[in-house]
Amino acid sequence: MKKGVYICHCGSNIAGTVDVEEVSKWADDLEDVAISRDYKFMCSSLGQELIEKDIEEYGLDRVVVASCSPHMHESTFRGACQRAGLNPYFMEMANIREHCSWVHKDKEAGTEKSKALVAAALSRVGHHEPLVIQYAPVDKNTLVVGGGIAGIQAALEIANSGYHVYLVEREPSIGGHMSQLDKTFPTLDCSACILTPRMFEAGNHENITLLTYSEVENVDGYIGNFEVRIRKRARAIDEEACTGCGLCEEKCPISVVDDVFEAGLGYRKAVYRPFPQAVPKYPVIDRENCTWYQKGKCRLCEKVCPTDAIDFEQEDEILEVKVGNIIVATGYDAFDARRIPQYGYGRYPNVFTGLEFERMTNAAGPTTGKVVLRDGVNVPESVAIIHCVGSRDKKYNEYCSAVCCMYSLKFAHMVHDKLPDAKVYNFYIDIRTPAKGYEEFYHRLLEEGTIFIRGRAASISDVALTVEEEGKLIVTAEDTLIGEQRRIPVDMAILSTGLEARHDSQEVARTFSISIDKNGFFRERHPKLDPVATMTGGVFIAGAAQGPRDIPSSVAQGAAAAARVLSIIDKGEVEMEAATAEVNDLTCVGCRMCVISCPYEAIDYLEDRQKAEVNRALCKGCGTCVAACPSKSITLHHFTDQELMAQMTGAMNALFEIDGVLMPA
Amino acid sequence: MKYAWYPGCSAEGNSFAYDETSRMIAEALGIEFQEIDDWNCCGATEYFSVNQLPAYALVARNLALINAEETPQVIAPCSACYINLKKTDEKMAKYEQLNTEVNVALAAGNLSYEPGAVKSRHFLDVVCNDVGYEAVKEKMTQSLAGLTLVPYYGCYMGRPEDNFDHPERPQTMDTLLKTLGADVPDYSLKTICCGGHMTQLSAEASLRILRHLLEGANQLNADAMVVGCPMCQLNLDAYQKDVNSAYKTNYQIPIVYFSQVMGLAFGMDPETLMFERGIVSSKAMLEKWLTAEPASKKRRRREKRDKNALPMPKQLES
Amino acid sequence: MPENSYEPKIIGYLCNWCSYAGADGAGLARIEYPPNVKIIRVPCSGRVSPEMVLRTFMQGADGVMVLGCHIGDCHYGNGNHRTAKRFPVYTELMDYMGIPKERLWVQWVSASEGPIFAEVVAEFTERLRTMPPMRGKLEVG
Amino acid sequence: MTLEPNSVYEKIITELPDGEKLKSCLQCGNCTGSCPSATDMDYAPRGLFALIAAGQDEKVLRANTFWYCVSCYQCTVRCPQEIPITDIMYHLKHQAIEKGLYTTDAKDFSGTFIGMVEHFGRSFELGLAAGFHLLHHPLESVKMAPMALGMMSRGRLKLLPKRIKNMGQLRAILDKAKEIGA
Repeated sequence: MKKGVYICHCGSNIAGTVDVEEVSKWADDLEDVAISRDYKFMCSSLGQELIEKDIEEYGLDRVVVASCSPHMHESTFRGACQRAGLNPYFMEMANIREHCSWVHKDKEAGTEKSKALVAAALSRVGHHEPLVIQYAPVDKNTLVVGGGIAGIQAALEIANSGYHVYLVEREPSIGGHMSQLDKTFPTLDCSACILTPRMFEAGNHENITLLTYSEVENVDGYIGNFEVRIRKRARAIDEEACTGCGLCEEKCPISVVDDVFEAGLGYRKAVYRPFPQAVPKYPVIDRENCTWYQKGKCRLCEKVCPTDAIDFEQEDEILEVKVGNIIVATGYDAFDARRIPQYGYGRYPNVFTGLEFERMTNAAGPTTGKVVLRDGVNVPESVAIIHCVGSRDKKYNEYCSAVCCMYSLKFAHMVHDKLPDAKVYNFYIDIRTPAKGYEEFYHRLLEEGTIFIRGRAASISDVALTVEEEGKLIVTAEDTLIGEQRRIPVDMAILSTGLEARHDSQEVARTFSISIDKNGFFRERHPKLDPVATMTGGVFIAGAAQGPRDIPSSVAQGAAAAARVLSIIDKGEVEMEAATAEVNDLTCVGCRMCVISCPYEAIDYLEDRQKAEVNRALCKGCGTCVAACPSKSITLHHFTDQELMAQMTGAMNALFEIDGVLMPA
Repeated sequence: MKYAWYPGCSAEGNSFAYDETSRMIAEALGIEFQEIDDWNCCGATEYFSVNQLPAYALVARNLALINAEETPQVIAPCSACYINLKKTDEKMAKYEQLNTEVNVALAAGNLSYEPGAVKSRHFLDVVCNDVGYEAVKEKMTQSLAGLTLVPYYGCYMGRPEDNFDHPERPQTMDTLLKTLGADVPDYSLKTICCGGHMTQLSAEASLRILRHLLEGANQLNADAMVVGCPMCQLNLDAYQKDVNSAYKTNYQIPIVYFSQVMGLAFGMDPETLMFERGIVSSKAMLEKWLTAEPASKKRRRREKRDKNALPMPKQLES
Repeated sequence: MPENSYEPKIIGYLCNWCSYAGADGAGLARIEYPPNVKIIRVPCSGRVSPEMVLRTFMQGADGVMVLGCHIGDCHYGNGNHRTAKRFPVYTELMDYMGIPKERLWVQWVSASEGPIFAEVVAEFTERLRTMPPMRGKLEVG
Repeated sequence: MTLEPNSVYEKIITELPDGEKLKSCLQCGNCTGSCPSATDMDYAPRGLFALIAAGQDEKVLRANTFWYCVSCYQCTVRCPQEIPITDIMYHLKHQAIEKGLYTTDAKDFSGTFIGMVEHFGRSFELGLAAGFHLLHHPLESVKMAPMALGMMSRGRLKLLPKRIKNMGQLRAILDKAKEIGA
């Protein structure tokens, strides 16, 4: 057997803490090693060519690459082997970066550990078997979950390429948070004006099946072949008959506070469309507030409907669809400002949240765009805008919510625009404007006369101590630039609430087999180089579900996720898991322990022969059956007992050798 | 229910009324007290600032004097005593070295204390959470309807951490006073500090702080401010006159202990509840209560929605 | 080797999806921990059989860690349920085999728990330091 | 970052539990904004932390900030970086006393109080007020007289403190604590 060893410097990432030349030299003397090299960047094209050339020149039949995590570059180096005609599974990686150089400061210890890891990989790779990758066809349909701007963008990109999309949205209409906004920073385009055409296009596209008021309940399968169960909640409206005339909504006697679209600042009916441009155009009946469902009375909507579209008997529908790829773009929740009692939201009428103010400035909103106090009549003469509410605070969310500075500046502009005489204060810690045109927008606000006070607002109170403060809200903060505690009386305070992961992001993550970070946002495969993929093949993420972001960035991610899906559809087939389990027919005693332990029901018990058999199309390669088998009759390819034990023994032997203690064999 | 009782130095002087009425309330509610024999001062905020180890040892002596088997919980009516007892116990449990050192010091007096043995409780916490609002309601013979009582918690009931109520938005006393039938407005300054020892150090600073608190209560038409700490009571009561002369105001807000108003609702004689110990007279409050029509449980009509007004967000459930 | 410079030798079997990614996360965040652990990647903690653990001790390991996803977060649905059921029984048997059960640690570390991974390694290494070395390979059976 | 040995900063970080959190101060001003005594301080907490980071130790220890701190923990519970600000104030008092760098008489107030506790085992308001004010502001103590009379007439001011029974035991404990704590 001829093994080649390649130790990567990764610039100074590895070489800084590991003496790579020493490791390479040491490995050269190990059994079966034909060539051992170290190189600046193994993953570079030159590094890969080096491996390819050696395979040909030295006739290598096994390769060990000691570099970063296999999660980063396993496929890179398997590719290099394959190009040189070697079975890609004859390659094994030793992770001497994430698991070694980056976490140990002592160079001697790092070098020794690297040797042990390389020895372990060398010992293991000798037992590797050539595996043949099987391919499965890719279903050309795609599921997009979430009908905000990121999901809409993704769905349109795919649909415009000629492939079918199921777009699932929980609310009665698509549009997401963007549909609630008035203007968008820094260009001040009208949000609805740029969004509505996209919504309409998505709603009427021949390649898009729009499923609103619906939720994904279960996902089975794997990349290229997912089976999805969707619950389409009953709207109590016959979509075939409904023309969207709005008469039911007009006549409905029940009016409730709209906590979703109007962010609590306005009312809606019990039968409603969230907003006039809603897509689809059909309303829904909110059963919790409808008097028919609650008390068995009314049915007024039914009486006035000109097309008999009201259907009180309608029931939830369960749809089973097959798709090849999934994009999850479920967005964010706004931070609940009531969690910070010292700001008085919910206690003082004239403290508003960011989303409330968005609705207030919107011409289609509850105040028809007038900036007024909670009484709906009086106009504020002074407004305080408080940044970082629920952000940059370890008690709530440590991270920066990324959009609040810009939308706070936008709010200041809106007040200046609508109430030129009003004083506007922005209480900030740092102003963060790192994108195209953002800093210029900040400069514009400075010129417009916004008063910027550098200091996190400490509290808002209504206890006046001077005549000027009477009847006002008093914002207390340190003006850190002059080093003084100040009390600033204002008529209105707006809390720039941060962005949080959806309250149910954990359950959603579980449904789609993706992982979440410590803040509840979906975790990307790589934070820099693979921002829209996840650890689960065929499942992609986009928009604020992945982390706080603004509209341009959400759109870019939606498009990026769509591009990834399209490349998979275009390829037409996906690699199947090659590392699956196999039963040794000769030794299997038919005890069925494996059948019980398999999470995928991938093992069948053959009654006639009293043997177990693995269905390789269903097997995901977890190996639970192997550990359960009492007669050692199941092998998990690429993770065989021999391979794992050889890896362990290789490491142990190297450690004892380094210690200088000879051990009995 | 049997607890150790740590009255604190104020009980022997300034807050005599609190101590007495607490004992009366406790008896009515079936709480049994075992006063710590020969307890000493907790050191207030002063001792810790100068010399840490003797400060902990000072407090630990009190904990060591308690028979933990018999009374594994100690009640302090004073917030400063409560926080010092709690802090000493917790820090000894958390920091091994401190625990050892304090115990070496205690050994010099033939005492020892194992952290965690005695749990420190505020009297308000015990009344509201151990006895419970339902049991309080059962003992009531008359409602406090007609009185606007402003609950004032001061700083220590919810701070610095893991105390019995929220550090910024405590609810215990609000709920208690509502249970007694009083009108309880949402007092936004209820956790703002009373200034503590500042009355001794800077009259200007302390009067400014006190004025802020009194103004807040005054704007809510308080018939009285209700407290659960002798320091809060002393500062707001004894210096109210000074605030009035410094700020040309005319506050006449009696500062009473929650135990005193509970006594009223339990039908105890106002005389025995020692309202007259307050510098600011409680007469007006008591008269208002006595003359309030029992039926005048002001039937608040549901306010009609102003057609212009925007909806208010709901308050967070506590 | 002088007694006082004893460095425990630890083999860690980490599931690919959560714990191995968590260890990668510790690296990305540059969180230092003792170099004693050598990680072997397995698809799922459910792949780790008691026999593998025993063999690892036989090869002279002072400690073995088996780390998997938190219950409910298993990439394979419930592979780690097997781990959770399998090892408590096994650890009880270890004393019988002459291996103190404190030398095996089964823990749950998610992909986002880099700092927790580092803590687990540090704590386990410290625990093993208080025990004598296994002194080489065992002869069992 | 290595800190100047024996600097105020280094002492806070090495001696105080959670003191290292001071390193993560964002200078947001939430502490000063929340402080009931901020307007009377020559450097309010945030400013003081900037001075500490800048190594201006003498200015720090001569500041009145920590003597005016009422230890209400408002800053601590609101600090977005969870810095134990109130505990830092205690620590700074200690450092100032150690270095003899204090200019206010708050220390003497504490001293009077402690003296009383060490003498009687309990505190009492009259002795405290009288002892402290007669020493430092004789004029103030005259102004205080009406208030004191009001308190006395309501039986709330004792003329003599109650001494605890086992004073010897308490002294032994405190002496031992001082001995090992020094």
